[in-house]
Amino acid sequence: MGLEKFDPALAVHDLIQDLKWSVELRAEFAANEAAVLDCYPLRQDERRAIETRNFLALYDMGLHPYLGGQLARLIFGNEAGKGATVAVNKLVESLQGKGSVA
Amino acid sequence: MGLEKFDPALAVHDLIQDLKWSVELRAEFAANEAAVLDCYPLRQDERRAIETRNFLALYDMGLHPYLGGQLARLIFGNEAGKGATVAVNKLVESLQGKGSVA
Amino acid sequence: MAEIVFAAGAPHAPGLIGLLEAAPADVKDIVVSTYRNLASAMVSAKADVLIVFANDHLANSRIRAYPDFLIGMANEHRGPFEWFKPWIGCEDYTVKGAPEIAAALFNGMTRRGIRMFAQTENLKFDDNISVPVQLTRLAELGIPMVPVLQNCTVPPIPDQHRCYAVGEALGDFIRNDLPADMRVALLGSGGLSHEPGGARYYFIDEAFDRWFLDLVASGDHATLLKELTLEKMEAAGSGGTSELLSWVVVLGAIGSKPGKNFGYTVHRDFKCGVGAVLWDMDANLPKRRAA
Amino acid sequence: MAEIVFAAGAPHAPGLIGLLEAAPADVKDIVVSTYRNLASAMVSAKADVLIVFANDHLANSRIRAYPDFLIGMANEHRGPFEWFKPWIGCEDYTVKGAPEIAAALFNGMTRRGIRMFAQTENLKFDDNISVPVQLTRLAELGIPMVPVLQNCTVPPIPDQHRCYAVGEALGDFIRNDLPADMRVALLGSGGLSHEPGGARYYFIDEAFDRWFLDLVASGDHATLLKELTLEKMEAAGSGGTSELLSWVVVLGAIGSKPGKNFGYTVHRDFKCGVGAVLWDMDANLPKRRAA
Ligand SMILES: [Fe+3]
Ligand SMILES: [Fe+3]
Repeated sequence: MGLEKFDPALAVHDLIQDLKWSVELRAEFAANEAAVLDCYPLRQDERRAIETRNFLALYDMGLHPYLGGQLARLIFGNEAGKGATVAVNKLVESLQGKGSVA
Repeated sequence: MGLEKFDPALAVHDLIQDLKWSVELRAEFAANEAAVLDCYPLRQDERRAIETRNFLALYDMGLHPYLGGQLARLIFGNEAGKGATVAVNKLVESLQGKGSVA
Repeated sequence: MAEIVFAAGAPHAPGLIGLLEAAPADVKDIVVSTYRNLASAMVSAKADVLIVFANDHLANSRIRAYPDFLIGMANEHRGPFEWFKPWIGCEDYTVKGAPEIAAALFNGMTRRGIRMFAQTENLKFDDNISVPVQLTRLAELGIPMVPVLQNCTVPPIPDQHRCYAVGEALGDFIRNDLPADMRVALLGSGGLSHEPGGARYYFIDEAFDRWFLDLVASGDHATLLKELTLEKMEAAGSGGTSELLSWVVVLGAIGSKPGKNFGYTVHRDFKCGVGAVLWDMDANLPKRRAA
Repeated sequence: MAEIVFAAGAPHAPGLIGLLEAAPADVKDIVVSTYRNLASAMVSAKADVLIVFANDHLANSRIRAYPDFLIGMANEHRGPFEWFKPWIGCEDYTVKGAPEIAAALFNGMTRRGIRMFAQTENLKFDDNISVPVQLTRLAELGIPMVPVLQNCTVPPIPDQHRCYAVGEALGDFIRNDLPADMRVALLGSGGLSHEPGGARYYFIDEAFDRWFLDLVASGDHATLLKELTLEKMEAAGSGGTSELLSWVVVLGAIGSKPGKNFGYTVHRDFKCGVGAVLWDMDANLPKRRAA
C-alpha cells in the first residue's frame, strides 16, 4: 500500500490539487460534486471510486497516498483533532479493507 | 559569449517568455514599452539595456542567449528572411561589440 | 568564506501545533523544549540567515510537473497557505525572506550541476515550514529564511546518495559563494517515522526512529548512506519517513559531526515520531583539535 | 516485446522551411531528399508510433522552473505555436497523439528512476517538432506521435552520459513495457552545429559536423560518450549544437548500430549545418548474424 502502484497519469491528482488550491472549487464541489467531476478526464472506475469514497480502489489504481489523505480531508473535514480525525479514520477504514466508506 | 554568465534570476527572462506567449502583451509592448517594463522587477541596468537595445550588456548580466535571440525578433521582426534577418543582424552587431543597437 | 554555524534536523508533524495542548505533559515538554533549544542555539550562533530544506508535500506543483527542489526567492514568506490553516491550527506568520541569498543559492546550485527550481512569488507552505517557524518563533527572532521545498515523496525520489551530494554542493556553495563572514543556519525539516495518507496512518516505528537518531548523532555518514535506503524508510512509514532526506541534505553540507537530541517521544495522535538533532558545528575543527 | 524499427537523427533549423525556396538547388536537394528518405524509411518500417526527442528551446517553461524532459500526452498535437508561425513560415498541422503510449512512457521512465514531466494539454511547438513534421509529411503518413521536449540549453544541462542513460531506459521501456509487436520509431531532432542567439549566429562548424556524422554512423558509442562533451558542442556553436543530445538519447535506446547519412550541406542562411543519419535497425541482430 505504498508507492508501487503510483500512476501519475491519473486525473484524480489534478482534481485534488485544484480543490486544495481553490476555495471556490471546494464550494462548488460541496454543492454539486458531479458538476466538478465532469470537468476532469477521469476514467470510469476512477470516478466511481471517488463517488463511493473508495480510497482502497483509488490507491489500487495509482493515486498518490499523500493526495489520498488530502482527498479524505477535503471530503470529511480538515480541522485539527476534529474533521481531520474523522477523515483519517475513514481513510484508514477504507484502506484496511472496507473499500467504500461513503 | 556562451552560457558562463547565465543568471536565471534575471527578470528579463520572464518578460521575454510573456511576450512570446501573449499577443496582447506584444501589442502593449509595441504601443507603450515603458508600461510593460514597469510590470517586471528589472534591475536598473537591466531595464536600461533593454531600452537601449544593448544585447551585449544583457548577455553580460546573464540573459540566456536563446531568449536574447527571441528578444531581438520581438523588437526587430520575426518573419523568416525578412524581419528575422534584420533582428539577427542587429543582435550580432550588438554582441560583436557595438552594444546598443537602438 | 561564509560559515555554517547551526545545523539541525527536526520533525514538522501538524499535530505538534494543533494537537499539542491535548497531549500528555511529558510529550508536550519534549516538543516545547526541543524547539526552544533549537531556537536558542540559532540565536547563540548569531545566524544571519536560515536555509530550511523540507518536503514539499505536493503543495506547490502538479504531480506531472514535480520538481525535486524548489527555492523560495520571495522578499517575505507568508503562511500557512489558506487550506492548511484549520488542519495545522497555526497562527498566520510573515518571515523575512533573503531574495539575494536565494538567487545566489539558485545560481550556485545550477553552476554545480544541480537542477533546482526557484520562484519569486510566495510559496504555499503547510506544516513543512509553518511548524518550525511557529515553534522556534522565527518571525520574532528576526532571522531571514530561504525555504527550499524538496521532493521526498513523488517517484522518482532523489535518494540518500543524491540528497547527500546535493548537500555537499550546498556546503561548497555556502563556503565559496556567499559573502565572507556570513553566518548560515541549516535546518532539515521532516520525519521521523510516519505514514500520512497510508493504511498505517497511526503507525510510528519507534525502533527505526531510535536507530536513526543515534546514527545521525554519531556522525557516521558511511553507515548512514549505506543503510538509510528508500526501502528502509518506506518500511518505517510509507511516503512520510522519507522526509528524513531533508536531514541528509544538511548532513551532506556539514560533513561528519556529532550531534545531540533533546528527547524522543511517541504520541499516537501526532501520527509521527518526535525527536530532533542539533549538530555540533564546533566539533572536528582543526583549531579545537590543536587545543 | 515491442521493437524499435526506425531510428534517426535530423536537424530542425527553421530555415529548412522558411528559407528553403531561396536556397541553391544542391542545398535544397539535400534537404528535401533527406527528409523524404526518412519518411519512406518510417513507412517501410511500418511504424505504429513515432517518439520524437527535441530541444524545447525554452518554449514551454519558465527559466526558473525548467524541466529536463517534458512528454506531450495530448490526443492530438497542433502546431506551430502562434508566435513561431512567421518565423518558421510553416503550415499549421495536426498530428495524431498517442496518449496511452505517452502515459506508459511517463510511468515507465518514472519507475526507471528518470524524472520527466508530462502534460495533457497541447505543448507549444516551434521548429523543434514543426520542421520534421512538415518535411516528413507526418500528418499525412498518419503515424501517431509522442513528442518529448528536452532541455539541451538551460544549465545544468543533462550531458551526453545522462542522455545516453535516459536512452537506455527508453529502450528498456520500449522492449519491456509496450505491447508485444508494437513497432516504434525514434527520432532525435536537433543540431547540427549552430549558435542561435549568439555572437556567432552565422557560424557553422563544418569540421565538427562531419566528425559527428561519421562518428554516429560508425556505431562507436564509447568514443561518442568520451568525446561528445558539452564543452566540445559549445565550441561548435553555443546553445545550439548541444541539441545533438537528442540524438544521444536515441543512440542510448538502440545501442551500437551502423548508420548512413543522406549528404551534408552548409548554407549560411540556414545558420545551421544540415545532415541526418538513419541507423540500421537490422544490423547486429542475432538472426542476421547467423544467416
Ligand atoms: Fe511532512
Ligand atoms: Fe533547435
